[in-house]
Amino acid sequence: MLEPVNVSLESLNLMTLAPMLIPIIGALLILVIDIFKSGLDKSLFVMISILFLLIDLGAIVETAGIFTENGTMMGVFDVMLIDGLAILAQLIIVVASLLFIPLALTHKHFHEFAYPEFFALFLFMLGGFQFMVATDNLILIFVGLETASLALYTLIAMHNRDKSFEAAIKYFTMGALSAGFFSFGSMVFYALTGSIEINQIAAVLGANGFADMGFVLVGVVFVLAALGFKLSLVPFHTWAPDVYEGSSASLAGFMSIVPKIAVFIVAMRMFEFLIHSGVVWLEVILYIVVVVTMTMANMWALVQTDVKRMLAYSSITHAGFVMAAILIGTTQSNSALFLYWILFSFINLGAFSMLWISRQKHLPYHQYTDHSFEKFAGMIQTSPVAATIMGVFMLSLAGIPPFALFWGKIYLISSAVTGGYTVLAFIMALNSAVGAYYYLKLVVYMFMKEPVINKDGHVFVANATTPLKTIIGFAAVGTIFAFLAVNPVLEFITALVYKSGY
Amino acid sequence: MFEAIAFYLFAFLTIAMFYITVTTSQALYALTALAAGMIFISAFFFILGADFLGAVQIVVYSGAVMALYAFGMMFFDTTRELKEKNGNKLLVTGLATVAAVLIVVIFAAPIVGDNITALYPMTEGAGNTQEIGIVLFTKYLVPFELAAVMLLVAMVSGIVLAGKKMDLSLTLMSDAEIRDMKKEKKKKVLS
Amino acid sequence: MEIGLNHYLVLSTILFSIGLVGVMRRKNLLMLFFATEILLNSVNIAFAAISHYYGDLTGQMFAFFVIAIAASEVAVGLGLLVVWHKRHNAIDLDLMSTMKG
Amino acid sequence: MEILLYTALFSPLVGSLFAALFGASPKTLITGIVTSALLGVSLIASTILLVHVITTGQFVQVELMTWMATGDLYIPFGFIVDQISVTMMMVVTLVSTVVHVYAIGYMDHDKGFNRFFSWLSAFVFSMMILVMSDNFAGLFIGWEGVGLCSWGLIGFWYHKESATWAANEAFIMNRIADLGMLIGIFLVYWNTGTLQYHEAFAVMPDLDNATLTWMGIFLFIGAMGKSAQFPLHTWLADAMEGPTPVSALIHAATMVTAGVYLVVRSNELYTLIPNVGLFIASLGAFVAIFAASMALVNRDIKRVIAYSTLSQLGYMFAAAGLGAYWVALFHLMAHAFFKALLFLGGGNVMHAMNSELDPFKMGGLGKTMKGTMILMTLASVALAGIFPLAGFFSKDLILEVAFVDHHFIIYGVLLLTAGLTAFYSFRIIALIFHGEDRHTSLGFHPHEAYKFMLIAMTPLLILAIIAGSFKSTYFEYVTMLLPGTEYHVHSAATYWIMTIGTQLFVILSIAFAYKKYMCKDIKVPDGTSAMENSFKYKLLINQYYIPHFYNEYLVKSYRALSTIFWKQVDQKIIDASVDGIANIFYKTGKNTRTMQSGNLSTMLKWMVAGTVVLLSLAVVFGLAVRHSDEIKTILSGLGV
Amino acid sequence: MLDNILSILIFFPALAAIFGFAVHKDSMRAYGVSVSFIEFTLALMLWFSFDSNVSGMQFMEQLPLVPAFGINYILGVDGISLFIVILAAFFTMIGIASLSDTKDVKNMIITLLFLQMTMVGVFVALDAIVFYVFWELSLVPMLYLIGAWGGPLRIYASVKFFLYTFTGSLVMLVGMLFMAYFYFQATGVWSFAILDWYRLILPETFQLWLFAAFFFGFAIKVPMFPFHTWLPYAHGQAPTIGSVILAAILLKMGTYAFIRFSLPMFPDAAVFFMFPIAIIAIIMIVYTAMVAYAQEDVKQVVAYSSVSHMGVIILGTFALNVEGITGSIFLMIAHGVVSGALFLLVGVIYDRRHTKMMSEFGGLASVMPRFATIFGIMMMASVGLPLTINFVGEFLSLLGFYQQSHILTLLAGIAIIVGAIYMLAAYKKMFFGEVTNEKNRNLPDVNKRELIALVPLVIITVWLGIYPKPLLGPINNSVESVVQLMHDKAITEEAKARIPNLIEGIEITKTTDTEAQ
Repeated sequence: MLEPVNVSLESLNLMTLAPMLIPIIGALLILVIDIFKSGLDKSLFVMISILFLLIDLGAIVETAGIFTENGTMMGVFDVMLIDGLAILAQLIIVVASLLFIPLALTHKHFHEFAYPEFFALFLFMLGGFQFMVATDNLILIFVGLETASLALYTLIAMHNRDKSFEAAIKYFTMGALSAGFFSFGSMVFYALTGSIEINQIAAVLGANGFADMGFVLVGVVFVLAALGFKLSLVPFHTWAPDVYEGSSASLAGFMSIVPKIAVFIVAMRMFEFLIHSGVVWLEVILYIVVVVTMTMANMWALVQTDVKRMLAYSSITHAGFVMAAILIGTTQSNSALFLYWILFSFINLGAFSMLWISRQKHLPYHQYTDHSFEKFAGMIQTSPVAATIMGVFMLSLAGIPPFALFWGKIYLISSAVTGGYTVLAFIMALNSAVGAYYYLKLVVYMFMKEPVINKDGHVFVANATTPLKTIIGFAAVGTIFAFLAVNPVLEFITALVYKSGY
Repeated sequence: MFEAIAFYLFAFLTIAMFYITVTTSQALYALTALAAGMIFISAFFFILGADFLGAVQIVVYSGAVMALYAFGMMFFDTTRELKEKNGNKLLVTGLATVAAVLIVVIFAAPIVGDNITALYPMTEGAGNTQEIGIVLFTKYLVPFELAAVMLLVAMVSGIVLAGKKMDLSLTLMSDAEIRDMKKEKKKKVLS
Repeated sequence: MEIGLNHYLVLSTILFSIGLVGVMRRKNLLMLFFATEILLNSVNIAFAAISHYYGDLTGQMFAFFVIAIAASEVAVGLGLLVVWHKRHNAIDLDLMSTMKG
Repeated sequence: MEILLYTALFSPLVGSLFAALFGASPKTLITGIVTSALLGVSLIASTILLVHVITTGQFVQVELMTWMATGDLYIPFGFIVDQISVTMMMVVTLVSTVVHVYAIGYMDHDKGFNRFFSWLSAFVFSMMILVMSDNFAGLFIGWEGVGLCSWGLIGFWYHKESATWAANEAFIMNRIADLGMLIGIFLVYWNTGTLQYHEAFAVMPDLDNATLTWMGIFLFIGAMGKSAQFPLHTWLADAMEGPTPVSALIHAATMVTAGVYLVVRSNELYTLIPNVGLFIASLGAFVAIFAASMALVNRDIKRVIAYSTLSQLGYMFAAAGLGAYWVALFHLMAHAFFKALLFLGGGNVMHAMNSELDPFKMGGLGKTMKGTMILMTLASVALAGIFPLAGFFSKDLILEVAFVDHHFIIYGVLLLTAGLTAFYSFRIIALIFHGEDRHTSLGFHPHEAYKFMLIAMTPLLILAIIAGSFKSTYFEYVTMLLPGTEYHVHSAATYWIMTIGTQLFVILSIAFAYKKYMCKDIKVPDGTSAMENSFKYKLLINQYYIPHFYNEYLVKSYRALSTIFWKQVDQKIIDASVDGIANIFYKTGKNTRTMQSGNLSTMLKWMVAGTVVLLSLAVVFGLAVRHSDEIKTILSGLGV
Repeated sequence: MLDNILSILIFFPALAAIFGFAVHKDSMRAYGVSVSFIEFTLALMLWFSFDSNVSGMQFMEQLPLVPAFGINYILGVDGISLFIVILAAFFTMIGIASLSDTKDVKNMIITLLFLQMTMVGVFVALDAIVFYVFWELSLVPMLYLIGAWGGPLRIYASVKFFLYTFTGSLVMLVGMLFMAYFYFQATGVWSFAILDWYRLILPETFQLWLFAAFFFGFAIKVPMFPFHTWLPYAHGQAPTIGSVILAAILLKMGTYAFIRFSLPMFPDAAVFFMFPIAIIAIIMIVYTAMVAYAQEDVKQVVAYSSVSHMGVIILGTFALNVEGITGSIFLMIAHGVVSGALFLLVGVIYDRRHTKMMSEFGGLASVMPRFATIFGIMMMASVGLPLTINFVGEFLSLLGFYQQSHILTLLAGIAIIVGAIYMLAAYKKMFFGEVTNEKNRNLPDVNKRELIALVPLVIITVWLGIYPKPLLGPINNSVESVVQLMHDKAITEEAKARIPNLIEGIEITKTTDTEAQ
């Protein structure tokens, strides 16, 4: 007969669950508020979300404190796993969300913000991502991923115009396929090892010395396909530009940061032990994907005529760039991943926010997409401050020092050098050079051309309110003065990553 | 022997059903075949001793999911024959066949699974449902709760997306129009 | 003839491939969603089989959650389709390519 | 003494800068006067120095300041006044003072009067640096400096296409030679560790012969350019586009002799390498006759005199090459006087004839320009080497040297050249001043030059007459520094036969010239006469087609090659490949963006396709691992 | 104040630029002139307080930046960098002072001040990453200068300039990261400090690869053949001030970096690559001079002449002896002055006629005599006439390289011929002859504002040509230490032989002394 199960509350280690529960509670609260009183202004929900995010941040910092003392924590029947990666990823997720959520306070009215559900779903999504990164159980990863994804599809669609529906449906359908891949991949690993916990999988595979390599590789391929879809690695990236274009600029910026860091953590947990197994084939597969992603996405970005699509492709490139860190798989490279992503999140959110504040509801004659390059022509003359800030973001994305991304870039390339991936280091460097072209293209339009469509500068800040300006200012300051913060951040990251054993 | 017969029978049936699902041009046939295929799959679960799973499969899939799809079909009026333009069937079938063959090639070899110890072994004498209950509410409590949240998310999403509020897009309306609309609403409320 | 794990895995793979065929060739979104259901179901068979042969419950748990996920996906997917259908009165994905390049 | 040295050196500079202040303003006579006066000062200072050097036999050597010092290299602005340089200083200051004064009259009506004097004084300054410097680097400063001033002065009338072309030609040709000079300097530095003459020459005897030979050759290449030796001679004739005082000063008396000065200065080097010396001498002899032959037919008085200069430079090199450095220097000095005189006389004629240069269009000018006629005739006599004028002493000496050294071919060539020299000199004298008046019908109304111009020329005249008498004094004093070989024909009889023979030959030539060109039926040649159509004439009048060759083949091909480099190589190959690489990325992006068709079905297919590709890799790898043993045996069986 | 003078030199213009946004645009020029004058004064102060007898770094500053990764903010000057810094300050000053009326003069001055920050930064940075930061950052203001105020092809030119140099420097960046990694392997500490790297002796193969990586970045910047094609476009399209600064300062970054990085860090590789690079340098000299001769646009002539002169600088650098390197550094300054002046002069005529085609001109000497004179002086300097600033550098560079190869020096010496050819031809086309174009008949001569810029340059050209010692002394000291370092570090026999040992002389005298005893 079955024995009764005795569980002591301490052994559950419920602290590990706290950070994820907070946004979920917040979401429920928003739903409850909406039930009692409808028609409340979006600012209320924005503030509630911010409050909960701050509490969440506090909780994460708390767990971070415990982690630095006690090391990796397992909780709730060893499903939860709080290590450095989880903490860092959650920090990035929450901070990026904090930067994102005030973007709802636009000057113009957009459909999604009229819903309290928007904020509830947003917080649910965060909960999903947080679960994803704070576990090594494939089930929880899968469920967390789906929770977040389903919420995200809805958030995209709620922008409520044809393009956003199209984007949501495309994203959703491909997401369903990738869910299939993920489950198939998990199945393969389960078949191989009888476990769906990554450390168990690693242990079992290690014990039998990767006996059935082909099988492992099949599993890797499917998991890679599933994660690659979320990370928008070529050729699983095809959704990215369309979805970014279809969704609101702010959400696109968010999508380029938060879901990816969550999936990066999963990828790191999943692939790192495989890379370290010494089996070359794994590296080869990842290598191909990384290089193709960086290069091809760059080339596509070159030929874009819409800034947002260009930024979408650029996000793909950056994802490929960072994926290289996982391929390299040293402590330095993993730290570089976080450093890069932290810096990238500032810049990319800033850049997308700049698009967001210039969003027009009705496009003037001769402008075919929301953010075509022509729209920005001659911006320096009509709206110099905005142009300068946008220029800084672009240069930073291109990797011009001393702006933020440069530091991530050198640390990442350095990790490639240190890890023995010389050719990869050069490919990364040259791809940065190719990338510079399309970032420069916007700079050229803004600074060197005469205004074509928008002869007065109002359009570039038409959507701006104080909170939005604050966010952009914050991102800009972060971008410009990143060099002051790099050292403490880097030390912090390295300490956490090292302590987590990656 | 019985097991083998059952396996091959249901294998044939599921394959046939799903094949119909993906090839037929009649949405209704596809839906019916899908539902049938799912019920046949639950047969495997029963063969494999996963009774609870089999039950869930029938309830959730054949019940809930299929009902939803049926509603959807009615809504979309897809009973008429579908004309699907398919440029290169060769590519599609080719890719799928290659994928299948590749995986089969790998799977044809016996899996090295001998020395695997079950983490959550099945207990003799306990029913499948009981065992699942124990595991679900201890080890998989968190995923379970999260799955609940996921369903909530799905529900909220469904409501939001299908709701009437989506019919009028604030995103596409100019600010002036929105202002007028709000005034109108107030008037309605007042009057 | 003993039915081993491999039989189930091969079956699962075949079903998965059928699902892939469906995903690739379907232009009607609703029927495309059917194909994704096939994908998930085929994996479920494998999970149950592995679970059975290893005498381990984890596989069944996974299958259980997969079912839950499939159900939620249907809800959201249908929601999206409803919205799209309201606007365009069609659910053919060939009509859905305003964004490209 | 140092102060004198600096005075001699810097007064021309001061003059030049003073004139430059007025460079852009209209004519102010003051510039001419001040510059001339300052040159006079320089002349006086030089004279005192000369006296000092002669009387004491001491050098004056000063170091003004460091110029370049790095590593082991140390180059000061050092100046030396010794027998060689003081000779040159005297020549330079004297001729230039005369030319300056003369030019005040000559440039009377020129808009660029002030500019002219600035350039001219700058030239004198450069020349002084050239001759006074005590190291090769300083020499090079002067070397290039005179090149620059020569450029500026040849192209003085810059609105004339031919003038500017000639200026550029002169500069560039000199640059070609300067490269040789520079390499020579490098050789000196890296082999001796210094560029100071004395230190460098002191080390040279220890060096191996090949090095010294190279050194000698490269330095001589430098000399060839400045002294317009074949094949770098074409610029000199073209340089006659400049104002005549310039031709007198630069292209006759001073700058062109810098090459000779260099060889003389480096006598210690060339003494060590007699083979190079012989080459120099042979080249000199060749140039002497080569230039003289071209002078025979030329119809431009200045060009004739220029060729004559070239020819005389050949003489000097012949002497220097044969080791008779003091003879070369002596001829240099004598030549400077009479040639400058000749040029200035030519200038008078030109002035009178409104810049007409064709002697065939003159004739009978002796009536109106008696003074000039006398001056030019005497200068020509000196040039022809008739006793007792300067040319006799210096030129005959060179013939003797060649004879004594048993270089009879050189001797023969030089002797023949002497005859030719006499002929062409008096050909123009005859054409200009004698015969019947051909110019009036052409609308010229010649007049004699200003008096003071003529007076200014007299010092040169006097020197051209008496310079020869200083021969022995000069020998005494200059051989304190130079190899003091005296060249005496062994028997007095031979000497007398030679001398008288030469004199007779020369006089006969003169007579022939007079006979041929004094007759009454001289007409302005119009290209119809038989002689003009003869091959020989054409060859000579076209300067052996050498300028033509340079122009057609070198200049044009250089231009064509440049254009090819620019249009084809730079733009179509290099730049196009750079853009091409960039375009590859762009085009690839453009061609592959269709994969983003926007169709969901395509996207899904891509996703599956990507998975399948990776899967096939995985399977191949997996099978490879699974069957690695078999694969290895198969591969080893194949001999891999 | 002197302790932090380098930081002040770097950040003062940047700060002033930011304040400049608040200045009214009519007063902007005065503001710019005063700021750059202060900067120049500070640079002169640096010079006066610089100890010429010290060969090492002076005014060192150090601040941690990313110590975890070995990146520190280290500054310092030695004789090699001192004068280029001063030159940068000087050119910014006269550049702003001579600025003609352009649109958006305010933006331009702000851009120039930012550019100045980066220029000074590059030359005083002693940490590779800090160096790289300024190196890359300098592209941005230049991009803007060309792209916003340039000619009709300005966007193509500016983007080409940016991307080309950016690509090269990224390869260099990878090289730097490798270098830091090797340092890390050798010592266990991350460091990007150049002075630390000097102490690292690498195996020859590593040196070769790293040299190649660095070379790629530097060569494009210089620009060396065949990476030079961005330069004509950049110069051709840039506004006058842009060309001036590009030619005078920015190009020097590449050659400076060769001396700062490649030579002392990879002495064996430097010897290994000496002849290939020398051949490239010779191709640069002759080939681009010929291309310059074929040009129809006077600015392109000057642009290509820059490439040609840079070839001489490269040649001097790879002479690997004191004479050559000193010469090449001096020539950097000289070329900065002369080509800067020439571009200013071209700008003068461009302002008047809005064309740069030589066929449009002719006979300007009589219309604009002062202009012709200054142009002539600068042209002669460019041609390398003795007693002008260029000659000192060219002479020493060629002299230095002569020790390594006679034939190659002879070929390189063709520079003085071909240089004369294109320069004189261009001068003739523009200034000589009759005035044929009526538009040129009444052109005003150089005005006061332009003279303010040009006269100091003329003075410097002649002054340093006659008396280069104030510069040569400090340069020489620092170069000697570099050469000695190279000799000491060299591994291969050939390198030991090629790079002179400066203390050898002392050793020999010592041994002879002992023998005598």
